[in-house]
Amino acid sequence: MSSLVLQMSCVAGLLGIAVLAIVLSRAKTSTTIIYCATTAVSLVALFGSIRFLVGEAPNASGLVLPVGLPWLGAHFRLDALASFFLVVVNLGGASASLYGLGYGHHDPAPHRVLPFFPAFLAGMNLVVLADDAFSYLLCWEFMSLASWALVMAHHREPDNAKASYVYLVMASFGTLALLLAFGLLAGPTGDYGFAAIRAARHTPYVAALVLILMLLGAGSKAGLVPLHVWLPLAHPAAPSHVSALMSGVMTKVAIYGFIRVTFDLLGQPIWPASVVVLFLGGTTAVMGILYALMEKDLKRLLAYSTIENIGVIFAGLGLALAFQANGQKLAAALAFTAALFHVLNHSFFKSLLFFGAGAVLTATGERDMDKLGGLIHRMPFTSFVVLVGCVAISALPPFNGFVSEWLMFQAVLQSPELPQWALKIMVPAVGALLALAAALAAACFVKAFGVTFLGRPRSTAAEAAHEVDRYSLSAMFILAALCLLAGVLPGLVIDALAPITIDILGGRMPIQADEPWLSIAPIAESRSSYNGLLVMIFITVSASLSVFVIHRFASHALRRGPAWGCGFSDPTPAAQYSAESFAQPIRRVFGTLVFRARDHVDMPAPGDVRPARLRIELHDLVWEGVYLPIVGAVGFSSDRLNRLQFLTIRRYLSLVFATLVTLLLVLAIWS
Amino acid sequence: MTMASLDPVAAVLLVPILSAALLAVLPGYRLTARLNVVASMLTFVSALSLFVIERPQPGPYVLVDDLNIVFIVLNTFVGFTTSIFSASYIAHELEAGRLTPVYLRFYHAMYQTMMFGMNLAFVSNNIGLMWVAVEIATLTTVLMVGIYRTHAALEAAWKYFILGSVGIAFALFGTILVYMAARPIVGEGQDGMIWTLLIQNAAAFDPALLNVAFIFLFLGYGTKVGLAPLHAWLPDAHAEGPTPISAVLSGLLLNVALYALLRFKILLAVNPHAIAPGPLMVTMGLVSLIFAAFMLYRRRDIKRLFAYSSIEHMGIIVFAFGMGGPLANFAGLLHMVMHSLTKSAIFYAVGHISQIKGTQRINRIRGLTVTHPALGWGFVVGVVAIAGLPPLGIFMSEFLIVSSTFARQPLLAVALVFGLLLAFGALTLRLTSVAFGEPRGSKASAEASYVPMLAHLALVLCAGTYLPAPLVVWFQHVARLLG
Amino acid sequence: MQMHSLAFDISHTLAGGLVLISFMMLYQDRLYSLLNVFALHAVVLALSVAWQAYIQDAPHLYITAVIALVFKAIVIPVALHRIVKQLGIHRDIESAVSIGLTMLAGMALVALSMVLMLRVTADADPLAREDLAFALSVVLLGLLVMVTRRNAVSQVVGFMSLENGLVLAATGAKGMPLVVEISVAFSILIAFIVIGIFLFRIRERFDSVDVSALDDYRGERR
Amino acid sequence: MVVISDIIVQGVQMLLVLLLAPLLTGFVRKIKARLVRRQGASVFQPYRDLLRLLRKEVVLAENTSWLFRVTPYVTFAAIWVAAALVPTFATGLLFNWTADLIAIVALLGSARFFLALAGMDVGTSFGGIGSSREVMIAALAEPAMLLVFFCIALVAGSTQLSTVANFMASSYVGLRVSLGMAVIALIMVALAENARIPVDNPTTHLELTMVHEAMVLEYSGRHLAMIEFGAFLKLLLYISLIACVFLPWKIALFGTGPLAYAAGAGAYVVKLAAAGFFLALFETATAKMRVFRIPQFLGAALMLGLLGTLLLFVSKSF
Repeated sequence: MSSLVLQMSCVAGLLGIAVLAIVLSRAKTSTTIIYCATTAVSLVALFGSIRFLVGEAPNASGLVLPVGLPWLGAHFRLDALASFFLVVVNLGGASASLYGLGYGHHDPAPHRVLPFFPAFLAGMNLVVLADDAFSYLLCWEFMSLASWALVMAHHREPDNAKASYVYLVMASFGTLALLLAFGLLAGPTGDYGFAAIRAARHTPYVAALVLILMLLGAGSKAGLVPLHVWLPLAHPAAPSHVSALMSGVMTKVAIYGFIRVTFDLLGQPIWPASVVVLFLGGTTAVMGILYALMEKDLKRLLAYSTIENIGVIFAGLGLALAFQANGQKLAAALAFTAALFHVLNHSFFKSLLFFGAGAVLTATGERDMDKLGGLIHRMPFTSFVVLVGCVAISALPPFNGFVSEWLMFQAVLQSPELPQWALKIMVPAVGALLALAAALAAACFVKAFGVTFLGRPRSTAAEAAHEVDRYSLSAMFILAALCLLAGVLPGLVIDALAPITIDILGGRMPIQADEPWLSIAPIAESRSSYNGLLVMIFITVSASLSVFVIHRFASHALRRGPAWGCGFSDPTPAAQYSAESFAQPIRRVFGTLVFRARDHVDMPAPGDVRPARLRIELHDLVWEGVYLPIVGAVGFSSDRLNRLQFLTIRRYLSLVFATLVTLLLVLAIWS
Repeated sequence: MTMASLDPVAAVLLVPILSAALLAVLPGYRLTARLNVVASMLTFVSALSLFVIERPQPGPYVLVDDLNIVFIVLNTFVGFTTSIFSASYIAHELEAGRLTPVYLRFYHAMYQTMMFGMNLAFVSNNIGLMWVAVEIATLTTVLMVGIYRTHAALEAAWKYFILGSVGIAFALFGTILVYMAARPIVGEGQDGMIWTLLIQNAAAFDPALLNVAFIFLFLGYGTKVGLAPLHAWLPDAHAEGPTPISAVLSGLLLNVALYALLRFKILLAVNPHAIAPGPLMVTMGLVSLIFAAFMLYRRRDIKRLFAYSSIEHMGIIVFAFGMGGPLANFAGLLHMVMHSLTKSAIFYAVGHISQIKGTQRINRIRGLTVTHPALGWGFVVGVVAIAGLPPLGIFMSEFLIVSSTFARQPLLAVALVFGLLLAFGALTLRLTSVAFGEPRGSKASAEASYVPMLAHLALVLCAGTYLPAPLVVWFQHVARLLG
Repeated sequence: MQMHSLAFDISHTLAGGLVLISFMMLYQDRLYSLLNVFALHAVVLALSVAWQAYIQDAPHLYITAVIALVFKAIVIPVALHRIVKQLGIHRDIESAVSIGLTMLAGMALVALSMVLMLRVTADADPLAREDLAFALSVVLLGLLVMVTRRNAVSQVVGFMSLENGLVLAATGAKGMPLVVEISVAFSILIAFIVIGIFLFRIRERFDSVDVSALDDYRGERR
Repeated sequence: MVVISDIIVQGVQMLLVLLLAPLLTGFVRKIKARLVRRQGASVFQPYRDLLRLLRKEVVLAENTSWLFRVTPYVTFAAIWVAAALVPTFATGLLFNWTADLIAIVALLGSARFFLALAGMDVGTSFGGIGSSREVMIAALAEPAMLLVFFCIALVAGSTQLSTVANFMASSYVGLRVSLGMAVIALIMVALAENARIPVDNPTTHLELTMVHEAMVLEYSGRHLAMIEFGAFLKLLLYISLIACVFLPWKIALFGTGPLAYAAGAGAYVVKLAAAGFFLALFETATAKMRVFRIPQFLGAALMLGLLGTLLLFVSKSF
């Protein structure tokens, strides 16, 4: 009980801070005060939830407040799953607040951020804690609303207006889908409590419908293709620490909702469900990272890579569904753990990377990678931590990204045990998609880091860049350290996740603490094992060994000279590879199919002095194929109907007359 | 005023009509405006007292029951706040010279007369009297819509008048038919029109007559509710009249007509052989919702925009009542109350906005939150509320309507959700352009009290998160009453 | 409530007459003749109301009858004649739908109202039933006139005939209270409309008073 | 005591691969030279190259950062560790348990990651060309390799190389279609990953055709030495990988005394020689393909890998 009370009071504290922020919105010191307060509260909540999760046998505790639906009240509940996501939320919140302590001072309009930032945090906490449909949706929409206001913080750029609009409409779409789902679950009598829903038996028809609606609702918030369109618009538009929260944390809250309903409330899943989820997850992963590769705006690139990671997580959940549907608890636990682990990891490195992007933004005022470059010389610390983030998100050992990826593959390798043929074939194919996504992710982040931080500066702004303040740096360093920690000591995380799998799936992975040398073995060591710590030690040892040997026995003379470049000395930084040119090979390979990409080269005739031009044509097929038609249809029909605004009174009268006669006719025929 | 303490029902009726007479003769803006406020407040207080004192026995003309007391209190409350708003609004209009003192006197008198008409419609136990009262309210609003005497205003008033008259005729015919149906059972004369008697014996009425009657009543009062395709008068009347009147139209008059509809719905529901009014109401509700949602996209006049949104919400409410059942009815009632409060708050905001910016063209208004933070954010909250976002009241009712409908009639719920999403898109589109972006238009600060607007929004916000238990019990009882 | 057949026949004939005259209105294509037909309509209404007053021995109905006679059969038509002259509305009515179609529609409407009303269970007294059927058809026909005529005056006429239908129904409803008040209220309403037409110089049709005019002011143009 | 011996054996293996790697490359070069009727340099030439490079001073381009200088060591270390994970002459070595096939792919991936970054660091167009093409190739090669390993792991029921090797060595695996596909796919990937013909030409210096070379164009002195050495190791790694998985002939099981180890080592050298010979033969027999044919080449590998994995179920399902 006490943990729940603690969490709730933290939420209350956050709301109080929001009010406080409104009160002293114009005060000079408000930024410092607010962010300090949010940091403190989030830390408290974070440690509370960690204690609950890893503490002795987390047992769920409930709480009913006399608000919300009158005859129901607002139910809140804290169980293992919720506490895990609380860890994610509050860790993101704490780091973002810490970052904001520095970053917030560069904000042109702090009074448009400060009130909503704590409210946003509170909203996310509440969604995770809510235990009845009404409170859940209320908090969910409250969260969307707060984040919308944050996206609107820099409302003077016209793009942001569009971004926030698309975001709000998509969010509302998602909420309505969830609303329908809950309506279906609650039934005509309307018992909206999760406990009641959990207890009720649901027919397969209902289960399938609910799953689809959840994929629409939670998927649109999490950014499943093709519902992802708002994400790359909205996330970059917000201030960077908010972008970090939206990408790193809010999408996770959506995933929490999906898990809560499909795994917890619906009870025993049916295997066809997993096919859908697997398919969506795989495609989302690959599509998302391909979008990211085509992108040259740093923050948009990060947002797209979020879509990719969401895809990976959903693939993991799909695997878990598949195994659970066939009662293979161990494999299900493995896949589920992999998914949750990836949730945690992604919240680490995506926040880190967005912080880095924010640092670049404050240092140079640029988000366009083609105007950046060479920052590694001017922002050494930032570039170092961002490098760590890039390595981690590219799923390279010994960092955390690799571990969850690895667990995911181990789960894929359990597919032979599945009885259904569809799944037998589907799972390895999804594994291939995941592998492809991972490789492309590495390529994408080579591009991101290489173009932004390496090479020569492409603009004066990049030349004049300077290192950012220590608060931002410390936030980033903490996250980087966490990336490494989770990478080298995965066993601890896996064991911490065990209570959740026991709660939700009724099974768990073997206790990793028993494995020798801190290595992890999902099934058995003979099958597969990995030891991040040793790998890191070996790499460092062998690297330092070679360094030592060479500097001991070989020359360490060193001379700086102009770049050789096969004799082509290109004076202008413009001759470097840019973001687009770096992506060119991959655009040639994948883009022609996925984006109908075309390179239009306008080569002047010999003797013509005008420069040659290369124009790249890309089509976002999802946007053009799904959303524009909808917009067009709405516009068309409203134009048609709008004529009714301009009729004459006689025509209006005839409308009335027609209605009357029709109704009378209906009556005459009917009764 | 002594009567007010004696008999609240009488007060609810007498205070407005007497003050109307008084206001008609009294000169001077300040006095009359104040008097207007005071009178409305007295009415509100006496309406409130209906809760505490024991109710009068239903007489031949007057009836106070659970259903209409909700309406009366809401009505008098919004009437009260609107009178405060109109005081500051009208002051500005006088300065701007859009109104002359003569018309002002007329305006205040009409205002109280209208309040009288609406209250009478609520408390009347006699369907004929109710009809008369509704018509009084309508005709007074017609006159007030035309009060600016501009071409546009006259046009709007004229349209309202003609369409309204047809509605009047329909309603009357329906009423006559109900009487005809009732006569063989309850006997001739007065009794044939007394609601309480009708409802007792309705089971034995001739269903065929009741059916035709209901259709006429539905169209007649539905015209006032603003259901598409009978809505034509509504947007222009809202857009061209003085903003307080727009607020009252959306917030109250529509409710009056709705109330009449509900009465007859109950009557029909009692009779086993008559048609079920549900499908009819559901259809018209959906049509209005979706139609209005589409219309929202092409609006350029901010008041017309919200007039159409009123049509949309009336559609939702009628839909909910059409669905019936405890949940849906509860939701319908809640939605009606919330919509009245929210929409009138929005119109207060819009009134100040259009006075400051000197225009109602949406694309000439931008960046309100920058130039007028209080007004701008108030407007934002209002629109967010009307768009059905939490933690504001309309979210709760929409939640109940949609979820309860989906469990019973999935397809209907999908259509409903479609309409809601459409409307949401349109409203937020306008919201972003009006409240945010580079400021445009005059930056003059408004010398107006935001108290009414903020009060309404506070109520809506509170209702969205916490409904006091007695109110809930009340609503649930009424919901059961509505069947 | 036994009604001996003569009384029944007379009121029946009168009510039927009203419907007939409504039909006559439908095929008038001259303004003045339309007005005259309407005057006739009002006279017949007055007669039928008076008859009702007599057989129901409800003296207050005589007031209604008188109002109908004086106001509708004399004052309004005359006023409208004036307006037509003063506003120089030209004499023939342009109708939105061809006369033939209108007649057919009228037939259909009458049939519809019969179908609806003759369902009424037999124990309701036949007179009321017939009356209602006729009243309903008069109402519908009046509305039909309103929507098929492009001319303000003829639309007013349509509205008034509709309202005659109401009065017919109300008087037919035995012992119905407030009938007089209602007829008065309606007469005032109509007066308003007529005055409105006169004041706003609504010449040809309501269409000239069209909302698109509003948009010159408020920019609601497409 | 056991641990000590383990560490010793492991150390032996690490040194062995270190020693053999340049020799293998030299051998391949020699064979290639002989095949085209050239005398060719001695098989020990790579050692000499390395030593000479180590003695030379390093010339850094002005713009390069610390990343550029760290990369050679990181890549070398990563590849070396990966190589240490592959059982060469004996299975069940100490390191084998620290990581599995997937980890090996990832380690090679991180080596490539840093190399590509180093290519970008200089800020010349060549580095860019190299890196972008390298990652494009990798983006296809890695999944292909992973699929091959899926296939193997599904057969052996493990991703643990020692277990796989033991399984392949001991039990009669039988001739599996999917394993055949897997080995072909793996060879194709190996060619791509080691920048061999037909994907890339290790000896070319024609700028526009080169991929790997372009990326490391700016390196010199000891840095270049480390990178070259890394490349040698990588080649060795792949060959021994193929060897230990697909022909674990004579490979010593864990804990079978020195004699078995010696035999295993002998067998290992023989395998290397054979593989090197076939590689040389293949390279001389084929021509390098255009850069944008490579995707199709690797795509084919990917398909083979996937097909192999799917066909497994066919062969397993009865």
